[in-house]
Amino acid sequence: MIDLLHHLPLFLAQAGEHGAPAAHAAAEHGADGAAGVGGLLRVNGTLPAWSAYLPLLPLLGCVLCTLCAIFRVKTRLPAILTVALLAVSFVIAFLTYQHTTATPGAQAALVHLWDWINFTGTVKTSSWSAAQTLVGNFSFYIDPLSCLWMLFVTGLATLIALYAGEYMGHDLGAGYCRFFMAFNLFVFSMACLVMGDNLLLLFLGWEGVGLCSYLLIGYFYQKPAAVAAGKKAFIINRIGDLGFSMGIMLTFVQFGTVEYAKLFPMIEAYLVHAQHGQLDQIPFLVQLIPVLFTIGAFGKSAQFPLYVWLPDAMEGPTPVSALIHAATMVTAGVYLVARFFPIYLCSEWALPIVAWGGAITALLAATIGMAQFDIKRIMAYSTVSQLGYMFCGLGVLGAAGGVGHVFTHAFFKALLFLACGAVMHGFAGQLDLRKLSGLNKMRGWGVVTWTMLVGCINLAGVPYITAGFYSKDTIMGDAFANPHTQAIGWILLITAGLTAYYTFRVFFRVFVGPKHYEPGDEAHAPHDDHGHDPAGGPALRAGPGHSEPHAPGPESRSTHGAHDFHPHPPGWAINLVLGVLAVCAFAAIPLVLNLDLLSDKIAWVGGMVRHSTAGVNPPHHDHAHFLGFEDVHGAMKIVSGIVALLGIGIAFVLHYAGRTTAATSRADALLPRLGPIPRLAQHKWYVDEIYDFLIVTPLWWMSHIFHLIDKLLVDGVVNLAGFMPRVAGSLVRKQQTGVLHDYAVSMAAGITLVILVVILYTTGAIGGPLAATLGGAH
Amino acid sequence: MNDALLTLAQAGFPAPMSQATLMHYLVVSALMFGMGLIGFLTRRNLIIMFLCTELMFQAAGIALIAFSRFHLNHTGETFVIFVLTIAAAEAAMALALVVLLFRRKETLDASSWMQMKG
Amino acid sequence: MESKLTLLWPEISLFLSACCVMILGQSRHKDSRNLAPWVCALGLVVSGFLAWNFRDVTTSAALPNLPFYGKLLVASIGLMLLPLMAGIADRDLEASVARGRPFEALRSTRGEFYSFFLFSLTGLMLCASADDLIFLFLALELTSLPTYVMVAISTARNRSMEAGVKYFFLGALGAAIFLYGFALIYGASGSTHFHEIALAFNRNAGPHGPNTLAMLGVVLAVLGVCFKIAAVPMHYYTPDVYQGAAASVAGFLAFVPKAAGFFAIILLCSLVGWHWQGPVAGVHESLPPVLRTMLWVIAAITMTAGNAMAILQDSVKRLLAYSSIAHSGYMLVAVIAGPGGSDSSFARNGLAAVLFYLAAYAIMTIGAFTVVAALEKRLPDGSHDEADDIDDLRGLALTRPVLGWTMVLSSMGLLGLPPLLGFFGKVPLFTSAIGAGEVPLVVVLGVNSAIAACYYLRLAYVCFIDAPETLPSVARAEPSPFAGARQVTGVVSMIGVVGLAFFAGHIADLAKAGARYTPVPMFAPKPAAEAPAPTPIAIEPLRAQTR
Amino acid sequence: MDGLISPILLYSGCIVGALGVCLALPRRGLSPQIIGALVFALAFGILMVGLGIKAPKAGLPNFNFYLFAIIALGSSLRVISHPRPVYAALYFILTILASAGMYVLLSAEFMAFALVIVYAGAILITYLFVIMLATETPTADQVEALADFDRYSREPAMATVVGFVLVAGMTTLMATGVPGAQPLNTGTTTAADLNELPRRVETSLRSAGLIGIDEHIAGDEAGHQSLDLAPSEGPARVRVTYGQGRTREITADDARWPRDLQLTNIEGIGFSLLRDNPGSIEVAGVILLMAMLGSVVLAQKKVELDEAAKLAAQNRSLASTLTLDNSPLMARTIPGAPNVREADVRVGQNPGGAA
Repeated sequence: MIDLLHHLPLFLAQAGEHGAPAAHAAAEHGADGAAGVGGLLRVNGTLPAWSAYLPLLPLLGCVLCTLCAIFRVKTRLPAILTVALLAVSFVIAFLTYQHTTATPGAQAALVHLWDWINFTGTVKTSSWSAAQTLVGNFSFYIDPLSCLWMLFVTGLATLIALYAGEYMGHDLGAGYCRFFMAFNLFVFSMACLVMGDNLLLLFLGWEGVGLCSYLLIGYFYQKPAAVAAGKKAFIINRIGDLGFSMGIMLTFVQFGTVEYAKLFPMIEAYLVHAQHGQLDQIPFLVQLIPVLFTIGAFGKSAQFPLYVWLPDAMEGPTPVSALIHAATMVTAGVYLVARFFPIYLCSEWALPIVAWGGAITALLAATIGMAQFDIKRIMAYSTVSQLGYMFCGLGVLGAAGGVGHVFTHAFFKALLFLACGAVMHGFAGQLDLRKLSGLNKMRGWGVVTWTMLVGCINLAGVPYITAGFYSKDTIMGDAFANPHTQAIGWILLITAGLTAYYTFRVFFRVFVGPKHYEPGDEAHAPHDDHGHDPAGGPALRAGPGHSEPHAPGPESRSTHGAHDFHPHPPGWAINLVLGVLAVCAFAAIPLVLNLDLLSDKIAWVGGMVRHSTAGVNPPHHDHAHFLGFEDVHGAMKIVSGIVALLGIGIAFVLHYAGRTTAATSRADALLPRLGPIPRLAQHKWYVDEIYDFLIVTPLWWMSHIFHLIDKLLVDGVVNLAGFMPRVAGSLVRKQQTGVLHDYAVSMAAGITLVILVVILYTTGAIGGPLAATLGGAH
Repeated sequence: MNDALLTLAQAGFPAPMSQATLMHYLVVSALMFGMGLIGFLTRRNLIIMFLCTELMFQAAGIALIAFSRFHLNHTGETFVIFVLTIAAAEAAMALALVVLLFRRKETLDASSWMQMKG
Repeated sequence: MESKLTLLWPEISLFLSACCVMILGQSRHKDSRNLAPWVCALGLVVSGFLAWNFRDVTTSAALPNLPFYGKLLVASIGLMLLPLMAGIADRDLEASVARGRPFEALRSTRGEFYSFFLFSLTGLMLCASADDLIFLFLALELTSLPTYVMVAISTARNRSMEAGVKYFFLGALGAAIFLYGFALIYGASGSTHFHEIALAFNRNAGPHGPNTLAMLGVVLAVLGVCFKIAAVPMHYYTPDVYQGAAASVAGFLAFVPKAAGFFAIILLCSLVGWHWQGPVAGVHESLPPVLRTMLWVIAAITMTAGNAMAILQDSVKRLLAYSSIAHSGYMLVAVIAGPGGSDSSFARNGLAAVLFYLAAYAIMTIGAFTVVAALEKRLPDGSHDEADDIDDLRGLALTRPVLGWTMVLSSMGLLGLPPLLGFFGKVPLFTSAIGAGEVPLVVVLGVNSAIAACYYLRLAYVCFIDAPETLPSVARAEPSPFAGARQVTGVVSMIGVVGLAFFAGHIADLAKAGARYTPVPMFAPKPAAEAPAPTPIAIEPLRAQTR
Repeated sequence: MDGLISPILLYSGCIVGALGVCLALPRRGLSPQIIGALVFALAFGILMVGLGIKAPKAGLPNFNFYLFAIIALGSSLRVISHPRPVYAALYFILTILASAGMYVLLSAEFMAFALVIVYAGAILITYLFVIMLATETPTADQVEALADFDRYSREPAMATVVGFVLVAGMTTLMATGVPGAQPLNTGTTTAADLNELPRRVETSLRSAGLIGIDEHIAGDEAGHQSLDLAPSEGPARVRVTYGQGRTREITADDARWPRDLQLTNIEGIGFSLLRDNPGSIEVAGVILLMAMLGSVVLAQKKVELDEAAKLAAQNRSLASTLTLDNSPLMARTIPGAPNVREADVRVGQNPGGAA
């Protein structure tokens, strides 16, 4: 660290120089090649010194939290440090954004921190020989897209760290430090991922966020479910990462570089073909790269068929769910697609895969979400579903819509999760919507209820007053505008209705209606993970007898639970964070009002996308009509609004009107008539089980067979190989007698032998042949 | 090869009548070096062992002086001054160590220190 | 002279602080005595700063920037080693003074211990800045003489004295051998100055490099210096000395003499090789065949013997000693590879690889020794001794996470596992050797890296096994009274092993700068190159004076 | 190999020498040390004859060299073969003296005296002190009272073989290398050193009568080289000034030019030491300081007796009480106590022997 800070000015001084040649090359390339692209890949900006601190502050936070852990800090110091550092990095992100957009024409800047990987070698094969340079520096590529991402990542991370400071208050000490350590490391990794100027740094961040996610999901490592969930997330992410890393290797093989500044100009050359519809002129391998990237993106962003880890990841602490699994990490896949949008355009299959994968995921997750009872889990499925929307947006060539939805979704989903977390926090881990009702009637829960409502209307896409409406609407409009993707549009439209239904199902059942609650399991086990330290929150200290030592039986708990348990409403930090997020959710509306890339009055987010690599002009396609309307987007606004309201209405009828208890509703009467569907949906369409049967079981058998082979054959060889050094060692060991004179004699004899060899060499006795045997240059 | 070059003509003391060449001195030096080495390997008394390393240092000294004469510069002689310094320093420390060891085991036998092996 | 003095400022700083520490250690006030380590630290920081500040000051040798890198390395690793020296050698003294016994200056050793530490580091820095055989000889001696004392007094046990006597006597033997080598180098070239030696050797080079007198000198010198780096055949002392010395001192030995030895070997090789002219085939960019073959064989045997023996060890310190031998072999590979041409990248530059690996190896191996230094166990007779057995590490990662993870990360780093520092150190060793065409040697290196996994994984693995209840309670390892300070080194090592991997590129830049190689011109333009026919007049100056 | 010594003579000399040293080393049983010494002398003779055959016949052999060489090698053989440490140290002094003689032959007078003073006078005396301190010197007729480790050398045959193979190898390489070695002819540069000693030159010239009592070598102002004793061309010249700024030049062509106007050995060493190696002097000073500290620390270190030594000391004190009684039961050697000699068994011996 000291090393780095010492040299920072030096590095930053180099930043401009580094940028310059690349910009030159890119400009040259743009001149003779892609006229239609408009030189969006130019690297011509320079950035002031402080912008480099943006990722380094979280890293510093990580170090400081580690130090806290070493010095056994038992206060909220890690949280305070984290919030402060992240807030500063948010400010830096904002200033960087301003600086980036201040100079007209400057779209991207390189900030070179230090050399990281630099392998230069000549690759020789029988037919060709070329100098290959694998350069992966610790440099940042800052353009509006990465600015956008970093703005909401650091902003949300600050808020969520503030929230977590209170939320994790029961676990002060080593766990607290560990949590914030991983939290900071996560933000740092995310910064590397988003801002890295080459695929290797991106991959470092990619793996880093995966690692932090694994650490944070498994935060309650005493809980088997948490450990299993962490493992699941890790393994499924590995599958995606395999694809991604193969994509990186293929990129290097194909283009000879992994640096954006060199890579994009080369892609641009292919892009010309793509924009003229001559996809057959693009090499097969180039077309394969985005497909491999997509595998990685699907793994990280939990898309079908790799989505199964995300709902299980809800085992982690809620702030983690909010930060990692709702707002930031899962959007890494979307970022990857958006960042490499040009190369996606060069592929025949990549974008359809993205679009259809997204659509299927959106529908599937929405149906599963409808049948769940655990509110956090519902939110998880809604995340999967909304991520599907984003991929669809990119897949149907509406990059601005996809990115815009990332932006709006970040706020309202974080809001929803944090609200759910507040409920969980207050009701001792209770998340079953059948056991909670009428929160708005309880003291201290007003902020949570209202902010939850804000989140719900955004997720449901209530027309005109919510940001979620605009961004989702753009995606659907883009889907319908293209004649080839109208089927996707229909799927998304149906999904929008389902989304509105399950969102408000949660709201109507939990937050309004008759007042009723049962505490979760942790009320009776105060030392459990979500249980409250008796000296924890003020509300707990006020409420006597909540931690009844002798747990009554399950039946008596369900009936009398409410009498000896007092929920404690959230404190100022949680309320503040929820409030701020709610305001943000509304404040985002003007930023995503118009996401048409070709329009002049494009909103802020759209403008950011337009000036980034995702803003390339897609190949021209026919304009389709939607239900006979020429203005597809205009029509969509009305139709999707109606669909959303319809969904809310159904939810109102089934889950609010006439409900008298928390557990029952009109929907229960409806369920048996639907046959096996609700049961299947509740069991997540048995996807996990299918995976078990199709993949895990055969693998298990195969591994056993291989294990047998391994034991018999490979181990034999390995043991033999391990045995030989042992034999050699025990032979040499006899020399090590421990007697000074023996050592001296051996040394002298060794020297004598060497001198003899030298004599033989100089007299030519062994010069040629031995030298030839030993190889080497003369 | 110029024979005169190899002859270290002994000037002045005594009269120049020498046929001792550089190689003569080197042979003496090498023999003394070998003698020191052999002594180091065979003698078990710690003090004598160290004397033997001094003998090897002295062999290097003779070679250095002979080379100094051969090249007609004084660098070799200067080197010998430093060799003497180092020999003195090493001897001081070695003898202190020997005293310490002797106090511990009451013997100067190097072979009595063979606890660690393998 | 002035530039030379500027070059020596870091050493002067260290020397001054050594003197201060020596005096402070004799003080009868406890506070003054406790000031000693801080003065040490100050001296190291100042010398590191000075080294950085005067980084443009170069020597006239073939490796003009070696002093800069060497001193920076020494100062930083010295700072890392300093906490390890805490409380060494005389813990009873402070205790008995605290109980009321009057302080006897003559019985104290801690202050002196710190000053030996600094003296040795001074010598190491001088090795890096040597441009003259005499200077190099003195620097090597200054490096190693204090270590003899440090080993002998590091614990009050017999094994320390045994280690001391073995180390000192064999060290003196090694010193005599390289001194003889130096004498012959002087004899073959007529100068002790590196630049002039290289010029003279280039003038007289035959088809196999310089003439046999010079080659004998270089071979003897390198063999003698091989004692410092613990390479075959001069490696026999290593395990006994490492085991006998306190673990802190063993950690010190794993870095300081080794670094000194490698600086010296690189300097000696630069006298005759890497860029030398044979009349037959023009300019070669390698070592002369004799030296190359010798180092080749030494490197191959060193790694193999070190690894093969390490597998059989149960004492952690012995194991690390053998691993230290093996690592010397690895580094010799890169010495053979040499600087790899004038415009070589870091991956081709073997000298840069050695310099980089020295830093990486020091950080990793000191971490491992820290763990042993910070643990102790009760012996049946009631005294305490270092927990040196590999079984004493059982479950360390679970019971003492800092120490346990230090051991795990260090051993993984020494193994060269990819994300860690050791990997970044090892890659250039391979690439430079491949670049120099030493493919068979690289195969040996690869095989040995694989063999090394056997014992490094064992070291790491044992930290995760639960300590079984069957172990007798007296043998359970506990933190020593100085574990706190020593853990600092462990943490530094961990941060280094993990964190410096990110800065590997930057360290590589430094190493590459330090390894800048400026070969002497072939056929010097000096008139002396003509080697005028000697005349009796030439002998005149010496003849005249004795008349 | 070609040129300096024939390989046959070299190797046979080495073999004979090895045989001699091997015989001379102290060993159990028959120890024909005198024969060994003679054989070794023969070997040295062979080597010298081998060298002499090919050496230029410039005159008679340099007897001084052979004398000193024989003394040096003979006494060094005695250093490694004499069972008593004191004698070994004394023989080492003899080696040093003979080496000093060779230094004088090689025109290194200063170093010869330094060697005698520093080595023989200081270092070896220290050795003798320590030997006295650490061992009880037996009297001349008590050779068998010496400890085993002094009386018998360890594996003499093997060590000798290793040592002489090494010697043979080294001399082979030297013999092939020396003809190719070119002397770095720096005679002119040593003369140039005199340029820095104008007063010395002045004195020399004045005693030769070249310059008068009131004449001085001209000052070195305005870049004017007034003193050039090693010019690139022409004879050496000196510009002297007399009276008011008048100068004249004296050159080496002058018949009265002193023939011994050369740098003496001590002056040359002074230049080499102080001008060429100032850093080394400082480092040597540091080393000496460190060595002093080191020996102080080592020597004052509190030690406890080793277990075996404790046992030996116990037995000894027990034995001393027994000896007082003149008991016939007293065994000459005490079981479990290695290296305990009768000579050690004394009345009132402090069992610890150390603090």
